[in-house]
Amino acid sequence: MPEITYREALRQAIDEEMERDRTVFLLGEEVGEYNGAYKVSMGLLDKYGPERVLDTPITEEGFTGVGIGAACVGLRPIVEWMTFNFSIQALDQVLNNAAKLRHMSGGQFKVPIVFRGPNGPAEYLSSQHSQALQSMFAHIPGLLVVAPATPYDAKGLLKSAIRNDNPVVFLEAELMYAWKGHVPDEEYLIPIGKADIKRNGLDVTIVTYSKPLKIVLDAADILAQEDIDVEVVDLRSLRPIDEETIYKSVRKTNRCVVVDEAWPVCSVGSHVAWLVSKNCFDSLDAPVEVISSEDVPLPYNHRLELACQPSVEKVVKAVKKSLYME
Amino acid sequence: MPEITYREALRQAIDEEMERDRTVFLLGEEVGEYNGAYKVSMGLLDKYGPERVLDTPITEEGFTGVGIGAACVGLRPIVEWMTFNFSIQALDQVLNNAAKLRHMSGGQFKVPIVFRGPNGPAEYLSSQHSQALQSMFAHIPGLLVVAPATPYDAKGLLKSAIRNDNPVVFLEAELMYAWKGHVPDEEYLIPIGKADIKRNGLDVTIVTYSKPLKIVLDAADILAQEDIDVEVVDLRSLRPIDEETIYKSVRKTNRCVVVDEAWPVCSVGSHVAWLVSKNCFDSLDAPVEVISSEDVPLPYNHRLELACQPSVEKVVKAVKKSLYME
Amino acid sequence: MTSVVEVTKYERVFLWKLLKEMILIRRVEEKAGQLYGLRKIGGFCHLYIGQEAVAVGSIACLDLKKDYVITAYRDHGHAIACGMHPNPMMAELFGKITGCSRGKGGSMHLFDAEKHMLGGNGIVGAQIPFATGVAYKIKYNKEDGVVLCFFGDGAIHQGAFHESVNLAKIWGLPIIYICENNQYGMGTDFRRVSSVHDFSVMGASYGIPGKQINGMDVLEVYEEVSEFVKLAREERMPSLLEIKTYRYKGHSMSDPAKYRTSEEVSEYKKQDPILILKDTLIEKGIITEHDYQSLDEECKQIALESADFAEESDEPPLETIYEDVLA
Amino acid sequence: MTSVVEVTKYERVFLWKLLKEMILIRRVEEKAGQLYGLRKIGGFCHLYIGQEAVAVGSIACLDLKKDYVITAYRDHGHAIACGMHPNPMMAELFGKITGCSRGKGGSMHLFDAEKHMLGGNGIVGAQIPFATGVAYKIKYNKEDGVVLCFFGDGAIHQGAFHESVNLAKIWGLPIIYICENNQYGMGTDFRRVSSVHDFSVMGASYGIPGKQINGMDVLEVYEEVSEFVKLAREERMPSLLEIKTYRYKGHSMSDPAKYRTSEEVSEYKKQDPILILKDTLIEKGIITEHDYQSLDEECKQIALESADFAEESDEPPLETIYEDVLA
Ligand SMILES: Cc1ncc(C[n+]2csc(CCOP(=O)(O)OP(=O)(O)O)c2C)c(N)n1
Ligand SMILES: Cc1ncc(C[n+]2csc(CCOP(=O)(O)OP(=O)(O)O)c2C)c(N)n1
Ligand SMILES: [Mg+2]
Ligand SMILES: [Mg+2]
Repeated sequence: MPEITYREALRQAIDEEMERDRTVFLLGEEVGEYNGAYKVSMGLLDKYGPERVLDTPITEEGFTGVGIGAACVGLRPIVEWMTFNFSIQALDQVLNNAAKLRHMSGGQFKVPIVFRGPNGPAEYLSSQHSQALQSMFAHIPGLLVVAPATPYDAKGLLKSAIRNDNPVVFLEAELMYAWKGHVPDEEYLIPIGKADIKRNGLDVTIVTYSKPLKIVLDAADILAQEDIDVEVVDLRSLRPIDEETIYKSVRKTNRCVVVDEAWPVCSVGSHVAWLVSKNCFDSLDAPVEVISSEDVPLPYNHRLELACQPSVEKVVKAVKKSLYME
Repeated sequence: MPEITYREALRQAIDEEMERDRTVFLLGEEVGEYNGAYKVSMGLLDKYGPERVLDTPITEEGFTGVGIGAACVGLRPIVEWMTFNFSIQALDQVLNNAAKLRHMSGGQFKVPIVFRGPNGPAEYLSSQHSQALQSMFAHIPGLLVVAPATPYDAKGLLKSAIRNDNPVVFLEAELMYAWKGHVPDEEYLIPIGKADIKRNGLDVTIVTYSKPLKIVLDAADILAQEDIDVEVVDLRSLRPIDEETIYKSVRKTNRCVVVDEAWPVCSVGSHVAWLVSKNCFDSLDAPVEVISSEDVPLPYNHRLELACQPSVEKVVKAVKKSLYME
Repeated sequence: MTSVVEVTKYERVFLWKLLKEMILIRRVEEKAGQLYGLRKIGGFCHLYIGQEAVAVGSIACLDLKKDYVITAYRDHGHAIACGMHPNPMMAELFGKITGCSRGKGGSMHLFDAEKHMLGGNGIVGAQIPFATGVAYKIKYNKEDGVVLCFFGDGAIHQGAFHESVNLAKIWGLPIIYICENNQYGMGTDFRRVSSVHDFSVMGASYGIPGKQINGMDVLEVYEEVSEFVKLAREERMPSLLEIKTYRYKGHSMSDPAKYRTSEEVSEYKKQDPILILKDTLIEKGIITEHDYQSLDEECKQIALESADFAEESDEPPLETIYEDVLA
Repeated sequence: MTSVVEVTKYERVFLWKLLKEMILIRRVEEKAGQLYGLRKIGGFCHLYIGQEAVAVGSIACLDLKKDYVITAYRDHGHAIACGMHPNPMMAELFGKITGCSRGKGGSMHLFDAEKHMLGGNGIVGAQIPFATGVAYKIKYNKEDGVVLCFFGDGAIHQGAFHESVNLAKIWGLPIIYICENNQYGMGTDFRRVSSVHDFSVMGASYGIPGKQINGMDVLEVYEEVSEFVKLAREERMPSLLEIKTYRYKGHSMSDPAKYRTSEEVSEYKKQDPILILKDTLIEKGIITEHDYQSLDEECKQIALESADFAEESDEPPLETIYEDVLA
């Protein structure tokens, strides 16, 4: 299996789906002539032309709404938000149109649209540009929300998202674009709504998704040296959440740590932690721990911004706490 | 103590603070000549004139940003959103300006502004107009968020919000405006961040806030007839959450039900349920139950919209479940 | 008052259709208003009475096999002008399962995807980017259609409008933005919140044509809008029309409308769009007073039947709560 | 090339100030660019080189005791033109505790509340309603000030801009909206995404004056903007200015700027704002080449010192994470 980057996996998914289905098109700032602010759409304008790879002005609300309108009459737009920090300008369109048009028309519309782009902190960008905003989207019924952490998952899930007849919010991360992983040459799809066990273990379940997966796996390696056997559940989908896979794991390990890079309050992290607390009540030998970002806007200074985010050390510590080891 | 409506309590709070401090002003759609879409600002234009009671065009992003700018240079705006359903058009200004200007300037600004209006479903309004969006705001560091459920709390908290030097999101509800309660003639303030025990009990703690308080108290009455003694904690503030008051109650009752009218995923409700699950782990005799709205957009049909929301029956059932009574 | 347009150039059947649609809208809405009073209908119910010529005259320019209509929450008139039957419309207002939106949407959310009536949107201005996207689909598929996007004088200040018009221009989309200026956004006289009082000048910011049109004369609306439909269809040139009109009723059923005088309302009622067309047609001998009366009777009957249909229809079953959320 | 403005009418000290500020901006930014290469500075760093005449010429019209400046993330030039010292600015770029924003904001978030430089905003267009609110405060308090609100050619399509201008007009706010058209929004030539190519026409949508101004000649900027500052100050009439300029560097440090030709860049460098003023002043005998050289040396020295200051400053302590979140 060839090893490719997360960025290339996304590009392949878009390319293959655009080739397969001429109703699929891409729009957003700098997606065309510039080949994408983060180069995800490299080469697509050349291949598909300016009507299928559409450079927009900086008007998130406007072009997101355009995508939604086009989706309701039979096209399959992929809206790229340069980053999710800017998606909030388009949130009204997502919340009140994309997530509701099917409902408030009594099922007259399908809304097959993907909203994608990098989410979460990169480096040295300060608070306006360093936000992990998935919890706001995961809150909204009428949407699907996915957040793959490997090139393999990214490609398979993006292809599923593009083929799905519902609005799908697809969360990437700038710092993941260069990550590498094996991706088969043959076509494959990954179903939305299925978590994946990224590491098997018996002692503690760590539930995570997206970029923090890497530090979680690193922490698991360190813990393994101390004979602590961690199981890692990668959610991949945040709406719907694959509850069964989580519970099966926790009912085996009896302990759970959730690692999420969003702010803590009303987050995917605390929600999953409650689900586990409630549904594995009789199996849990310790409270469910949540490692999230600190509950502050992210500072520019690098040492501070790292200190605000989940880290290997914080994960190791939380796992030990759930084992009453300190 | 005179008995007044929730609406009148808000009006008094605004009036008293505008009278006390000339930097306080009110802006929003229909707040002036129309006396407010829900008549909260009745009479204020006449009393304070058009510069302090400012009718705006329908441009939520624009006038919310205007309020934030004015706040940073010394005024104390109260921004009325006709309903929170429309606040999402202004969310970028709240998230990226109001909640961050102090932070990203290293503390150079205070941002004393209140964002207020009715939140949550009223009746027969369908999905775009029936949203309880507090969880999105409670997620955001840099904001304060309050949601009083009685005229007394509304007045005391709104006065505190107006005097606070931070952005405060203040959640009301259309169906609460006509609710009545005793409010003293003398001036008083209620601190932001303090929950309130609305009923003392020994068997089960119900944590709730805003409009659902009424059904929770009704459910408590019904349960009392079956000798189930419910304690009701009214959060009042959603950011910060008064964790100590909740834990003290749950450590006494050993059982907890959270009642919240928002959608369930990544909500205030599930967040509080996790906080209790974790911090009262050793005291809990049953899993924490959450009664929320169904995880769907709210339909127009009245029977359906009621069925989607928390109800007395659902609360009674959840309390019994937490007592393993069914 | 009669129309300034030379009516004799039109076929009788066309004129009859315009008249019938306007009367039907009015009678169905009057019925809805009455049923609202009886609490058969709840929530926000925004009547279109007084504005009928705008929807009827402009939608008459379309071929709804290929063209589309999108509007805001004051949508009864547009729905009927698109050919939606009053039965599923009234049933929707009642929240019944036979409603066009299965009782999920109510008055503000009328849709008929087959008839190309795409809403019915409750967020002021939110339909404008959406409509622009529908126009993008037409271009993308190299179709021949156009989109009429309706919105109020209150909506024109929304950023969503401005972002959309720029997109339509740079991409060459076949869309006509129609600002129905009924003078008020809720209780706000548009002059109090608008920098300019002739909105059609705003087209210049986007290099597109703009025009102010009298919206009380359905034939004038038809003639003027036709020009811009042609421009959109043939040259992919978007345009901005301000159609001046007036709503006789309050903003919604609960609005006492104290922000205007009863003289102002009576003044406008003198230029009633139905009366203007009726008088014109009678004057020119195209119809008789008797024709008019029996058409009116027919429309009243249809309105009555729609109320019966709605009344007799079933409530949606509880489990439909979970339907129509995802495809 | 020399200025079209008759310079002899100005005092030498004023001309010297304009020249010095432009040179200082350039030298400090060149230093910042160099330090970015050495990884002393990270993230997005948007240089203003080439555009100096816009900030310097327009802010020179202000009295910053009562007037205010608000801009976007390309803010180094405005900060210096407002009189911010390069030391706290450079320290902010280094993320040090001595930075103007205590290391929390970085390059995009320069603020000096005392000097009335209110940012530094990273969300395209988000500063425009904010600036409009600052102008509302001036009116509310019956003060005498004005606000200069800067934004890019990329920002002018944002709904936030359009909503703001309408508010400024209906409320009569003393604000000048300045679109710094440097021809590109990131990699996008403004002509590709703009319906009109002379943005000043957009004022007409709001009944306010608009004007296109050459932004490479600092004196022209000064003279033109002065007129509109006067209009805002004396008549509470907002205005929209498009100041045509050019950025020599990429959008940010990481942009190779392949979307334009090197010929285009050299063409603009011939009308360099510093050179134009320098040549004018030498030609008119107001300064000598030697004066210029020693001023340049002085500015280089200040830039160097700011780098030393930043380098030697402390990192913010970890516990400052929880500071500056709430008052
Ligand atoms: C974004 C948003 N803000 C506010 C409202 C509340 N609201 C509903 S209708 C309306 C007035 C709209 O006036 P106009 O656009 O002139 O349309 P008309 O009602 O006259 O047809 C307002 C303020 C809303 N629905 N959406
Ligand atoms: C709302 C929003 N969308 C997208 C971006 C990403 N972005 C940052 S700068 C920029 C280009 C802005 O161009 P312009 O307004 O011309 O300013 P210039 O950089 O030329 O000074 C873009 C798209 C952003 N910061 N905010
Ligand atoms: Mg109107
Ligand atoms: Mg630019």
